[in-house]
Amino acid sequence: MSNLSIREAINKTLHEEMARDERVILIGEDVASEGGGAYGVSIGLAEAFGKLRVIDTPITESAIIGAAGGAALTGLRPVAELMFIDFLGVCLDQLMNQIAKFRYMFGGRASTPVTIRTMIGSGMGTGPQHSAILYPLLVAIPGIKVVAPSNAYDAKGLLAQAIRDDDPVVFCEHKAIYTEKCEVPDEPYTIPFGKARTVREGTDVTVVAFSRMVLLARDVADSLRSQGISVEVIDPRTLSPLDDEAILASVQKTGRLVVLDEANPYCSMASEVSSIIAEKGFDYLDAPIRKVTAPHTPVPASPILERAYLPSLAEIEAAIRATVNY
Amino acid sequence: MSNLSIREAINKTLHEEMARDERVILIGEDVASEGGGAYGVSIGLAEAFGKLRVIDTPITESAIIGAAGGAALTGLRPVAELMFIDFLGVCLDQLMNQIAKFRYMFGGRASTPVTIRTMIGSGMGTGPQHSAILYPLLVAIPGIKVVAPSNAYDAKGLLAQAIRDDDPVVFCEHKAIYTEKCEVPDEPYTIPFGKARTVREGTDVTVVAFSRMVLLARDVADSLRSQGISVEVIDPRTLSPLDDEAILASVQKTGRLVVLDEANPYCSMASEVSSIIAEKGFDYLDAPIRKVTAPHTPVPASPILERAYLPSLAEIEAAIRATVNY
Amino acid sequence: MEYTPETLYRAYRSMKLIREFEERIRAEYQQGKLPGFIHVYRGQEAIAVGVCMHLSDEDYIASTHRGHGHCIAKGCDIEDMLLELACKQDGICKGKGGSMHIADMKKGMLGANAIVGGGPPIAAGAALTAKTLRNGKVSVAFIGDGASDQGTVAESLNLATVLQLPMIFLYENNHYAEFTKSPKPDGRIAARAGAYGMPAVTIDGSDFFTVYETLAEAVERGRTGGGPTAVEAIATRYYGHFEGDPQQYRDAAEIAAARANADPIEKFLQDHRCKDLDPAQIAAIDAEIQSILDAAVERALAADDPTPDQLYADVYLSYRGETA
Amino acid sequence: MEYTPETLYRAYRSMKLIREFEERIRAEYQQGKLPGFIHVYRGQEAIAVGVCMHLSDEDYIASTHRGHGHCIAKGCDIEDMLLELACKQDGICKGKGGSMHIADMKKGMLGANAIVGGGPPIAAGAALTAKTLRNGKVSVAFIGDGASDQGTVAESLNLATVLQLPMIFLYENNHYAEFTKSPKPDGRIAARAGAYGMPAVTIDGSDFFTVYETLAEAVERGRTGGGPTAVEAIATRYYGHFEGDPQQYRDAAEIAAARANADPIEKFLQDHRCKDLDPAQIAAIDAEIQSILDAAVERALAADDPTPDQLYADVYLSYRGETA
Ligand SMILES: Cc1ncc(C[n+]2csc(CCOP(=O)(O)OP(=O)(O)O)c2C)c(N)n1
Ligand SMILES: Cc1ncc(C[n+]2csc(CCOP(=O)(O)OP(=O)(O)O)c2C)c(N)n1
Ligand SMILES: [Mg+2]
Ligand SMILES: [Mg+2]
Repeated sequence: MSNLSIREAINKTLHEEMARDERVILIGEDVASEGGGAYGVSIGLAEAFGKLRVIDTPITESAIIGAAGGAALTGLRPVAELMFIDFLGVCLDQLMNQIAKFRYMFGGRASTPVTIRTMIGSGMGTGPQHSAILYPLLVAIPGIKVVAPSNAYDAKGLLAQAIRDDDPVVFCEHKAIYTEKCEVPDEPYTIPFGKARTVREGTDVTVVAFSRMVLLARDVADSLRSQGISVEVIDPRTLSPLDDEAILASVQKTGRLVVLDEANPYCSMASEVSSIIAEKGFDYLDAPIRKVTAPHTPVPASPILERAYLPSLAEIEAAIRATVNY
Repeated sequence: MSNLSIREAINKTLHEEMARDERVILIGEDVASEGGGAYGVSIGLAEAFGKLRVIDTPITESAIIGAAGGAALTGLRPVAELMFIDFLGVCLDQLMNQIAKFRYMFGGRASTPVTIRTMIGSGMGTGPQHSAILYPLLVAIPGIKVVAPSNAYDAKGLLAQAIRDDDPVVFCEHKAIYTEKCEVPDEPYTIPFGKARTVREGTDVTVVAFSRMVLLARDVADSLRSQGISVEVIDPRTLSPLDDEAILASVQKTGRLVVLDEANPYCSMASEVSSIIAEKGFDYLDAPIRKVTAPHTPVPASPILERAYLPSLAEIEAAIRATVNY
Repeated sequence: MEYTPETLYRAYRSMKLIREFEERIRAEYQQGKLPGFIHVYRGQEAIAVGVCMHLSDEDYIASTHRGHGHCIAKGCDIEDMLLELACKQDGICKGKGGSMHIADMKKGMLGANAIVGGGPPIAAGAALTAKTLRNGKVSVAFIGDGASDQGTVAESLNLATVLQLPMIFLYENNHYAEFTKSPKPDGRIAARAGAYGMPAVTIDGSDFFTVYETLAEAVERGRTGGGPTAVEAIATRYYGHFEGDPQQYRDAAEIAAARANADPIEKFLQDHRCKDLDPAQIAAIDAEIQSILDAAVERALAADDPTPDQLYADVYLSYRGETA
Repeated sequence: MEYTPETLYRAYRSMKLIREFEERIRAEYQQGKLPGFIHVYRGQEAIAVGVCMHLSDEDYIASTHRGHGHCIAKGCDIEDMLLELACKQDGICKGKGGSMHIADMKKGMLGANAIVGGGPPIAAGAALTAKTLRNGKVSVAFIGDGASDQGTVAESLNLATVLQLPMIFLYENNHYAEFTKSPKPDGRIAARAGAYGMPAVTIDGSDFFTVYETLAEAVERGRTGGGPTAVEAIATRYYGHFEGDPQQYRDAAEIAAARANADPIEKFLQDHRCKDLDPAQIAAIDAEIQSILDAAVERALAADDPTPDQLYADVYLSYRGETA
């Protein structure tokens, strides 16, 4: 066991998986730079595996993502870095219409084992074009899987699974929690997709949270516990596939649900989870399902406005209390 | 009044709005061609308004959409054609990070009166890369409005509103219903955004449907009526803004809700509407909220599979019956 | 360059097979027996064949919406293709892809593509595999003149140059994108590619020999680590954009002239290098092609449609941990 | 070309204002007084100024993440810019845009842009407005050497050529994209643009006079219906990619050499055309700049932050029919 940050866990996993399988390559902008990319995640990889396997590219996201897909189709297992998920806009076609659909369009006769690592989220002052969440858009696309770890242990196991998985996976790293640490086994391991983690057990209300929101949910749960409210916090870890059953089982127990999502509200994961329970868990519900999300606005540059943008502990607590007291 | 198809109504509105305001231009691939673009929607416009205002472009969707946005920012009121919404993948950035955010990022000191017309939907044998719905992705983006008419009357009024609106609007035309006809006033008119239309009044269950699904909902409602089930069908017409209040008022009356959406299921408009009612209309509900959507698969080429892909009258009827009999 | 009779017969057979395949599907389509949309390659056969005769099943191509010629030249099975055009269960894509998505991994055919400009990044990826594994394979992206304008193509040119990928950008300039005549003078497309720093030439794409010889060099360059090449092959789109396009936008005279002068098969047969080909053997090839097509069409039209449950198959290899 | 003293003083003032503005914000940033990310333009001042001196408030520019120089040269108010860098309520974007989104419609400044390659399509749109309204305006897109690779830029080159837009593609080639040295030889970027069929030149971007004279011609071409022009201006990125970048990837010697030889203001002052400029007047300009900056920085740092409710304002002019 080592105490690792999410950033370190991801870096370590990349080292392990590249050592384990020489078909694994890393491709993206500045990934082979000495600093290890924009946020230092790929540090040391070019030195360890050479520039034939750790490949710096021009600023051409469609070509990067598409080439990673084409390489996956023909025998490699590429990990492509899309520096910020906000850049999906310049390369979505290669992901949505090509990579995601190869297998289906080609009658099941192709597989595309590509992993796309990307940074999501606000909270770091990166402004309107570098702070989006956007994973709902990916969850909507048949043919890809979407993962968003909230701690270093999960990051390591889920990234290893993503790289070894034979389907395309988008791996979403929240930039504001790269430094979060926890104990992580030294040896490689994988965590299966579609299995939620129960972060806190509780009986009064279920809180489903994604990515960074898991940390806020945990903190609120801990503080409410001392006030006699027992909150169950569930981190689905993978957004597609989603562990409906775990959520349903929890709501069956608690009868109440709050969903936290840093995404913009409409057609978000908060909406998705809520709608699943409104259909399959209706009889369990004793209160309306509340969603706590970012507002329907871009992410502002001002730190004060950015703080107002992000769901706060106070808002989360208020939603939980309102649900419990309903 | 004239009996017009949706295609004709759109064409007529383009004629009227271009005649009314010379800042309105039309830009896109093949829009000035004699056939009037891929599906004949822009027929006669180049002849009427000249090729300085009806502009054929190379196959460069990022440049088309971005240029339409830049032109809107500087004094024109462009209508850009994105031939199929599936091509969003090659131009999303200009819509999502540029056009949608100009006003916000620039502190409210800019407006971008651009309309993007695009074709959506399956049912015409256009296969996996030309049949998507994708509007949920647009609804999730703050700064743009999203419209999807289901009849010629609405198409005319909503398109006129879109062109005159000072915010960016995406206008989604379902290719399988272009030939649907109804009576349309000869003079220009606008329909405000965010106001749903009640297609059928009913008391047993509310069905919210979008775009082509409205026609299926109406047919099922009519057939169930003769069997003693009274279905209220609501067509929100605009997806962003969404008329929550009309839906809520209807559910308050009926106590039951089914949402129909041709989109893939996850993070769809079906999810969104369901989650709104699960939060704000919980006390009105007597039954689970059911969603009827396309499956989490691409659109297959085979006509038989494509038929299986599209929510059918039978599936819709079954969902309504299950909800009513709950 | 010297041509063995075997090479010449092979070239002829491949071009003729494309031609007859498409004439047959046009006829079936016009009778309503094939669903979807069909984009006919006629007039451009010398390109697909002149390129693919240099490639083995281990090499890669990424195709376009007008992909039948590429598929056939790369060796896809005719019957499986026809089954796919008819969207049948045993089609090469199990009926899910249709005309615009025919793909065959066993043949290095990475898919026709209904997104204009969608193929080149994928072909670059295949070339990256070849470079990484140092296995001497090459990858060809077919690109229309209209497609050449897409940003994805520019990005792929750049990536291929920077990474020195074993890749060929094969532009098929038929002067039309849908219903709009290209404003680009011949040679401009190659010039754009050349400006990235790769060898780039403009050639007559209706002449098999020119294409074949140009590609010999380009493929060799790719196989030996010399990086990418761009080839702009000028050709004629014989029919409309898709089957059923009435071509209002094109004068009758232009169409007649194109059809009269731009037939790659006629040109091939009249070339001096073909003067010793045996008419009997040509006739035998023609007959063989007809019998292949007769059998394949018959089987395809009679074959089983997919069953509705197949809608859900093959989205993922495994979504919720189930084994496929 | 003849230069009046007035032109020379104006050029000097504009370059110096950019320089001092940025040195000041670097200092404030290093002290933690400014939020977000800041990309410093130093070393490239002659480009922004040599271009924008040909433009009026009625002409358009679209900028990049490294946009301060463009904003100042185009006439954006210094105090409003500083308020924005400090993300204050009265900032030029009300604190919502920050350094990477400064825009000013009154000045024809269509925005800095945090998406590499985001600006050219927008600039093409402004040029389309000018062409449609036949008003003789021109539009300039600033583009980094890294950005020149983006598909959006290629598409804009093409659209501008086909529609003959009054537009200038102003490439600033500082040989770096973030932490990666460009593999492109000088001149390649211009060659790529030229291959679309527009005039394209490569020039010394550290020399004001060269930039100014090149642009005189390009702007004139645009205003008179001659279509687009591309200019690749070679320059040096004096500091790191963003403020705080330790530049591990660049040798100390390279940086020292760049700083020693590539100062556009030094070069300007030493040019023979400036030999008659009055040192006292230069000093007066310098002093004026300092006092503008002192006042602006003081006001910006003391100004009010936005209030949290402003988060919700200005997403739409009107979303649910409310009037703004
Ligand atoms: C991204 C995208 N934009 C537009 C289209 C619509 N479209 C299909 S084919 C075509 C013309 C392509 O022209 P070209 O590349 O010259 O190929 P050709 O049809 O001549 O073989 C267009 C515009 C598309 N399929 N994809
Ligand atoms: C689409 C996109 N890809 C990547 C980035 C990350 N990024 C920001 S600046 C930059 C380098 C830009 O280099 P260049 O265009 O030469 O401009 P310079 O920084 O040298 O002024 C990169 C890769 C981005 N902002 N947008
Ligand atoms: Mg063509
Ligand atoms: Mg640079």
